[in-house]
Amino acid sequence: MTVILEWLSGLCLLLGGVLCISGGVGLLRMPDFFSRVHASGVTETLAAPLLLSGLLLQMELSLDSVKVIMILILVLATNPTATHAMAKATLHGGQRPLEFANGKDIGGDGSSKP
Amino acid sequence: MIAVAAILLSDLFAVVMLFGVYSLLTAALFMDLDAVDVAFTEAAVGAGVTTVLMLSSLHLTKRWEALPRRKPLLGLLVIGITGAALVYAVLDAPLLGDPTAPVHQHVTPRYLEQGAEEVGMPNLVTAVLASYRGYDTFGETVVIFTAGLAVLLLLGIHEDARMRPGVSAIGDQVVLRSVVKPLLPLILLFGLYVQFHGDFGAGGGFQAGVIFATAFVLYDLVFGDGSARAVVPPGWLHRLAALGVLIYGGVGVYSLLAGKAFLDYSALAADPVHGQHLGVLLVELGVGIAVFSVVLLIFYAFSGRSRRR
Amino acid sequence: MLTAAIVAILITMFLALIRTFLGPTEYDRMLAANSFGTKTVLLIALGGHALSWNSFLDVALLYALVNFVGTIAVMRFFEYSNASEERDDPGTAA
Amino acid sequence: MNFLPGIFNYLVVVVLMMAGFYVVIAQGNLIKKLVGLGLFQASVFILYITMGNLSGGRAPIVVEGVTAYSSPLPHVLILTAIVVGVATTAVGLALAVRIHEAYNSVEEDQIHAEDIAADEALMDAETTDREDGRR
Repeated sequence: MTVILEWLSGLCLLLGGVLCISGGVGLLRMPDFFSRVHASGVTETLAAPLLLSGLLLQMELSLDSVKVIMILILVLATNPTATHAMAKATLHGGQRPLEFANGKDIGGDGSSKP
Repeated sequence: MIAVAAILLSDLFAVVMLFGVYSLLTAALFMDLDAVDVAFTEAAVGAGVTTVLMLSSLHLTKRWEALPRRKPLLGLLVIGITGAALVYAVLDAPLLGDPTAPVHQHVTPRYLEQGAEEVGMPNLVTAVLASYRGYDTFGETVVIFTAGLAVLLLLGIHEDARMRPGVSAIGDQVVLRSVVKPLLPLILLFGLYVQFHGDFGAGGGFQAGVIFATAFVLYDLVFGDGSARAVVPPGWLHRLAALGVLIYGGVGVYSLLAGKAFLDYSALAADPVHGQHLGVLLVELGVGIAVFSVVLLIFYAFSGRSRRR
Repeated sequence: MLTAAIVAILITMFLALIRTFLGPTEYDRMLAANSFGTKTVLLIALGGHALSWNSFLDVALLYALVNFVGTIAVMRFFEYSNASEERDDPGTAA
Repeated sequence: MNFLPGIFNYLVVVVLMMAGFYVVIAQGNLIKKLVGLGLFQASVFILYITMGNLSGGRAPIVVEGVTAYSSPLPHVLILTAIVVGVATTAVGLALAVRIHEAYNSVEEDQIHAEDIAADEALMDAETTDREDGRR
């Protein structure tokens, strides 16, 4: 049982770490703000719970695990909200995604961002 | 580090944001140096409250810094000399973590050995804060109270002059609102936990007051200006701030009346340790109330001011 | 594994920091700062467990909270400033 | 439990302190000066906490079986100093806001220039008054 838990937590931590780095690289390398939001927001939202649940699996059940779960909930709730609000604020502030800025319509669901 | 970049940027907004990041880093450093309580305070105050205050005052003043007209040479010279002197002084300082350093020779051993028994709480920072150095903390609470009064005198709270509604895109963000709403009671609960768990873990009145105020600041930011004001009117806050200081002072006066020294909590109950515990609890409550109301008052004062009337 | 994850977080923090410095627009800085804050929360949670600090989870919890509030505040005041003020001299933009 | 060896922390403190000091004396913008003051403050905080640290020690929360703790005294001092610091910063910012309302600027140079201009205008008015009286 403990061995399985060890492996599970290791897997979670590793996946989370990889996602974390990919998000960071995306944040640095992507060409415009909206793709950066995408890169960092999406990966972060998955990476944070993965890392935290990996941590949760490693420690014994106590008040601390409750706190970890609280952090998990908080991060899960606030992070997507914050990125969403930021993207919306940016749009409101007059910036447009690259394709629109170039006057080129990407078609399809290009209007998903109102 | 970040500080250097903060000097170089002329966009004050970026500077403030970097300052927030910098204070997060500082707090992480405090964690590494075993100063849990300090990290706690720095995170709540430095990254949260200071950022909000600086941003709101930026909103009231100019955002872009003018091009520097003076030559920085003289400043650099002064910096160079002072820095060299300081480095020279630092070479004599005790190494990090050295047990023979003067700090660990005097007073500290007594706090460490007898603090837990005398005050009856495991968190020594709280014990020293509220009991051994109760006078200092009382003075500092009064300073905070006075600072709140000063800000009020300077800015005043304008009931009618609010930021124009509807300018912000955040004003109509449904997602944000619906996420923040269930979050608020959680924050308040966390604040209470920090307030009353301060005897055992990291936390205490200062931090809890700031967290409480943060909850209301968040409410005000997300739900439009004046919404927090409807929940906690500024008029109450004046009285609350005074009440917090009065609780602290009242405990001191009570122990004075009971025949002990000012702020000697062992007068509060028959059993000295129990009395100490009760006293610390009450005093922390006073500090928490005072800090909460002053921080919120300052926020009101800044946010209520309209730009360039 | 814990160490690997911590190193990964540190690398990401570094990358986010670079973005905060470069950030052509304010929004980029905002995003990077927010990301940095989240990474700090994770770092404290994992690092605190690895080094067995006292009550590190309280601090991590507080960070997550403060980070969110800070981001909201930045957005709020940033928009107000944009809406109510023409740039005095855009030439000094960093 | 420390990654940082020996004296490195003090050097960081010095660098930070000088950076804050430089901002305060060399920058004209009042709000930036306040940021510099914050940097300076933070460097002092780090200095205190560094002094209170004990290698192999734990945070000063009494736990069974642990004997070495960091000194709680600097922690207490800094804890209150941080909160007081933010209160004083708020006062400073409030002053800056009022100055901005009075002068429509938070740049030191412009404020000085305006002061001098106001003084000269006042003196001019006085001299013309005196001349008027003489006439």
